[in-house]
Amino acid sequence: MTANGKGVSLRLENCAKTYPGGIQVLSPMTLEIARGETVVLLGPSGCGKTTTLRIIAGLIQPDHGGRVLFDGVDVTSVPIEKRNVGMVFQSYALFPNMTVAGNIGYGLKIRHVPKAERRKRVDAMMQLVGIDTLHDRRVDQLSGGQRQRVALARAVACQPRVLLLDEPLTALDASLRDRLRTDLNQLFRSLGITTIYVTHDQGEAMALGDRIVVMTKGTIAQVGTPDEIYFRPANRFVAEFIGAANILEGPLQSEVMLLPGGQLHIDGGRTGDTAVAMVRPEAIGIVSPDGASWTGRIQTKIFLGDRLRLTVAEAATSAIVVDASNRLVVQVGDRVGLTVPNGSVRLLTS
Amino acid sequence: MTANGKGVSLRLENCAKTYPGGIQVLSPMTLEIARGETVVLLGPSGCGKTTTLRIIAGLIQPDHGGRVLFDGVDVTSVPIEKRNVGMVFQSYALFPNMTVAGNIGYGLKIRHVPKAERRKRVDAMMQLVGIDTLHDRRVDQLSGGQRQRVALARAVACQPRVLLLDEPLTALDASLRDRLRTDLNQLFRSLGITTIYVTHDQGEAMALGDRIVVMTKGTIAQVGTPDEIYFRPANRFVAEFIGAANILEGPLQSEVMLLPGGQLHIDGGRTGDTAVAMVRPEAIGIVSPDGASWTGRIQTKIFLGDRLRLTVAEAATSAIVVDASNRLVVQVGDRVGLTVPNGSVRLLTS
Amino acid sequence: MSSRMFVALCLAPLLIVAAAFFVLPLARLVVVGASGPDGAAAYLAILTEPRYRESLVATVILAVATTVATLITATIVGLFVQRHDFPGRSVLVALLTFPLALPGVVVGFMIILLAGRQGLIGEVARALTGQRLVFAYAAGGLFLGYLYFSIPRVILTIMASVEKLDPQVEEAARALGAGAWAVHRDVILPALVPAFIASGAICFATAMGAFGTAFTLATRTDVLPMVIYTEFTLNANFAMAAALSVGLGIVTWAALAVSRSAAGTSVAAAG
Amino acid sequence: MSSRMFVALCLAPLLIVAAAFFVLPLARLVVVGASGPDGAAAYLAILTEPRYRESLVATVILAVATTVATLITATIVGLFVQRHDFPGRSVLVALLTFPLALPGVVVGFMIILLAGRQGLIGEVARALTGQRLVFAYAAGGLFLGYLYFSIPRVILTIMASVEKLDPQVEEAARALGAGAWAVHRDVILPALVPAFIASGAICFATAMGAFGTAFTLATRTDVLPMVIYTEFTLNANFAMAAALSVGLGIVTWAALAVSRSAAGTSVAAAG
Repeated sequence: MTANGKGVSLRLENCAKTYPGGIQVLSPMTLEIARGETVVLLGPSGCGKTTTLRIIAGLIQPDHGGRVLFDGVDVTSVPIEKRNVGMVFQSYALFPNMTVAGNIGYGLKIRHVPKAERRKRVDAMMQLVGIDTLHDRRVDQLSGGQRQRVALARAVACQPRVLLLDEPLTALDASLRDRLRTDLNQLFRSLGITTIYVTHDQGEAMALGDRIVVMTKGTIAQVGTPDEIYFRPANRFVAEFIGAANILEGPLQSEVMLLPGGQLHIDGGRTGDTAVAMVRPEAIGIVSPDGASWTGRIQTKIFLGDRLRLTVAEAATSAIVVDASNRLVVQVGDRVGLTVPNGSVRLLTS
Repeated sequence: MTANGKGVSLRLENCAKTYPGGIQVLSPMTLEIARGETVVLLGPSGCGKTTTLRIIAGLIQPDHGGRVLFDGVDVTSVPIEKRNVGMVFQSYALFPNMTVAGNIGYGLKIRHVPKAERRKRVDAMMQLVGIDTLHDRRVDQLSGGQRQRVALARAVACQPRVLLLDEPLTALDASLRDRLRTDLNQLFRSLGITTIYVTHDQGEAMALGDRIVVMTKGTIAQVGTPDEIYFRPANRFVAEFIGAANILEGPLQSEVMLLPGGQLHIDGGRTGDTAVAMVRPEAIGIVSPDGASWTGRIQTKIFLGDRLRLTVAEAATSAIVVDASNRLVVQVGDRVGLTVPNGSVRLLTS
Repeated sequence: MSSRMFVALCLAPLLIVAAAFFVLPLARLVVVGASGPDGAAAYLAILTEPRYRESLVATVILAVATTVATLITATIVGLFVQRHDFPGRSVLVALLTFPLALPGVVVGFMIILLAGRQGLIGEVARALTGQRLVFAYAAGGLFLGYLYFSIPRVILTIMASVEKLDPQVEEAARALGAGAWAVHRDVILPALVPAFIASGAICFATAMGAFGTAFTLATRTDVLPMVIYTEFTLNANFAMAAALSVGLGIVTWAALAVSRSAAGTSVAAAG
Repeated sequence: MSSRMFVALCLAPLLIVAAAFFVLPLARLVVVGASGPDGAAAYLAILTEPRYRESLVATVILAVATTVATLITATIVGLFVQRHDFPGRSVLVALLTFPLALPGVVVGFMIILLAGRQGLIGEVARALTGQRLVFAYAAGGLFLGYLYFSIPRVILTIMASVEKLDPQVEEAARALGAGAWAVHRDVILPALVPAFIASGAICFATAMGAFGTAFTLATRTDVLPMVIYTEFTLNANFAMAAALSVGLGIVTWAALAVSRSAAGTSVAAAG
């Protein structure tokens, strides 16, 4: 490991971005990222996550008043070529006129690192990302997964102060994406470099991020660890964007929500008009309807291998999705009882 | 519903395909498909699934001796334009010079269906696939999901004898793919037409197929319902291709497999040299190591939202993957007990 | 940002020189066109003077005929060659595109060798009918010469377009019951329309202005470039020659502009 | 299968006719080249006879100079225009590409108006130095004329290539510490090499064979197409003219063939 525990702490201060014509793609945002931390910017397309990344990289200037600080030093007006950041793009963005080794060593060459030293570093990088046999290969002879590994090696070869990745796995097919995701996770842990990772895929965000910044419409919806975001979403947008979520609406009486199919206990609920609550599909248990306080009828049943995805009607105002054990035996049309363990229902503010 | 319970039964008899140069992409295969059934051909790329589909369509002739029968009638030498099959491609393959309605009505126009009747049928088709507002839209103004719906409507508009789909969802992004998969499922059920669906995605295969034909290297590895394929894979290839699988190897003593981390009970096991068994990640339970007959040490832990993916070392010859509840509290390095319910371990022949 | 500034500073002067190089002669041409005894009326003379008008009409007719014949031939050949694999295919493609390398005068020369006074066709015709067939020096020869010039270029464009066709679109049409004829009518030809527009316009513009071929062949027909040359070199009528040049330029430029807007900007690169 | 058969049956005769149309004149040209008093030695005369050899050398030098100057100018202008958005950009592009519509004789005419005996440049030079500057009729004028002809075409090709460049590749280079100069040297120019090869070859081939321009301008310089024309029309030396034509064709054809194999077949469509 050549770059253990490297990187800077990072602070975005009041960074907004308005394009000519007055379209504000990013509302003023402030964000603090610790040295060595891996932070994922997650959101649907157009939410401003790539704009944020490009402001950190120095490819875009924030609107007047916004500042970018690396280890407390204002770098807002430093151009990208002087910021020493590593970038990885969805399109790989390799240099087609150079070999694999030429690509990885390009940053070192620009920095006039002597040839022998350069070769050593390039070899170490290739080992690190697992492409040590591809040294003199031409870039267009590589598979998508290999290309992205080259791009990664190239980005970390100069020991950047921060590593920036913009949807690096989106162009790959599903099985390759899974494998590379695992390798990325190990790489980030072993490099220990400050990393900002942009994606629209919540699975990637969960697997890779120490913290996740959920964005929507140019603003931050929530910042938190994967399990905070999943179990305690700040609002309905986060609840529905991260994983699958059943949104329940009904009147509350002390700690009980009244639903078409019965009653549901909610910790911390207070009597009010209508409350909105969320429960995850895998948190709902299927039991016998006899004596159950909340019941419904199986509407559809799809076997997904590792689980059985059921939709249950008549339980709430709209159909509810339940992920049950793949061993469960039920038929479409069956009347079933639904149970939810304490603490698995979360009240939403909006 | 315009085409309820339509379609033919289908039989492939001894169909092989050898290309000039002697490369045999498909070994002789025989396959029977009932009227109205949805069968998924599933396998990695190059396994021969698309070749099989194209033989059924009439785009490829099987090698001498192979026959294709529709409702018992030999159609092997009938060209595709006379077979009355509906085809849907990964690339959508819409006619760019026609409107949405023009595309959907093309088959009817070729059949000289009068204009008024044609319009009625086209409208019904658009309703069916949920694009009834796009009538006069140009094809290049549509999103990927809309394009594939147009392609579907076009393929079923002429009430084909069999509907053939070649990776129809592969070009779409993940969230769209999920939504269209659900809609396809409903469409297939409501049309009731004989359907052959080619994919490399096992999730699609599980969700859509009445039966799945798993193929590899030009041969059929297994034919069965989704849950037969998942729980009782015929061999190691099927076990590892469908879902995630832990492959355990060790000596058997009557119904117990001896592993580095302890002992595992296997129904129907007999004493032998070395046996190979499979257990799914979600079938393994995490318990206290005290008194457990099989133990290991947590090596990595990734929170995936709806579950916790653990790898457990020291339990078998290689690390074991366990999908645990997302509420489980464990730390990397913890020693844990592993339990597997009866019937969840399957001995593999190879 | 800094990269852009750098480029702008380096290139601005060069850009000014380049623009002047292109604009100055053009401006001069337009001015000279109105500098003769008739002033700006020289431009009107293109249409009112029978000799000029007739040569304009003849040129346009010839250019349209060339374009249509080229498109038809090139489409048939391009489709066939791209879709069928047969022994000698690459030799045939090399032969078909060899005329690309020949300048206009060589093409004109070849047409004379073929259809001129001592030409091959004339001799064959005499042997068969007792009468020499000579058409190299009139519109027929010019037409042949232009075809010889245009067809290889257009074949290449059509072949490239055919190669880009999605075979699955044709398969989809066939699955819907369309036979070979319907597939060509409804799928293949419509998909080639942008290529037709682009290469047709270039073909037309070339035929309007082709000079080398005309010079050797146009002894019995007046096409516009020849008239310009005659006015300029033999009659020393600078103003009329300039006016005719501007007129010719506008017609061909309009053809290219229309095709470019019809087929999207990407086609411009094929010019 | 049946569709293919259908097409094959329809097209085979047409293909034969088309091939004959292309092959016959070529064959005839080659035969005539060896039909003079010297026989096949006429082909040798291209290199041994000083007049022919010199005109071949002059043509090649001129074509190379034109190609190099065109590529440099067009790259600088193309990069600038494609990368910078400024008021009047589309007007500038229209102006730069207007000469596309002008045939060779009009270009020649414009150069004479500019640098000829009564030309603008001559008058400006006389006002400044007392001496007229006239270079329209020698190699200088021909060079200018060819540039005028080639630059617009090459600018369009370069602009299309620049448009296709992936901006993220440049951003990746900048992230690695490359300044504007290094980005141009290591990323942008290498990515344009295929466009350089393709348009350079076409530029070279055009300059080798351009006739309209040469006819009006080449009164004091001998370029090969002019020599062919003279041998053919004035000296009635059919054999020598044919031999020279074949020689000229081979040189330009080779340039195109080399570029095509160097840049991949897709470039052929740009011909």
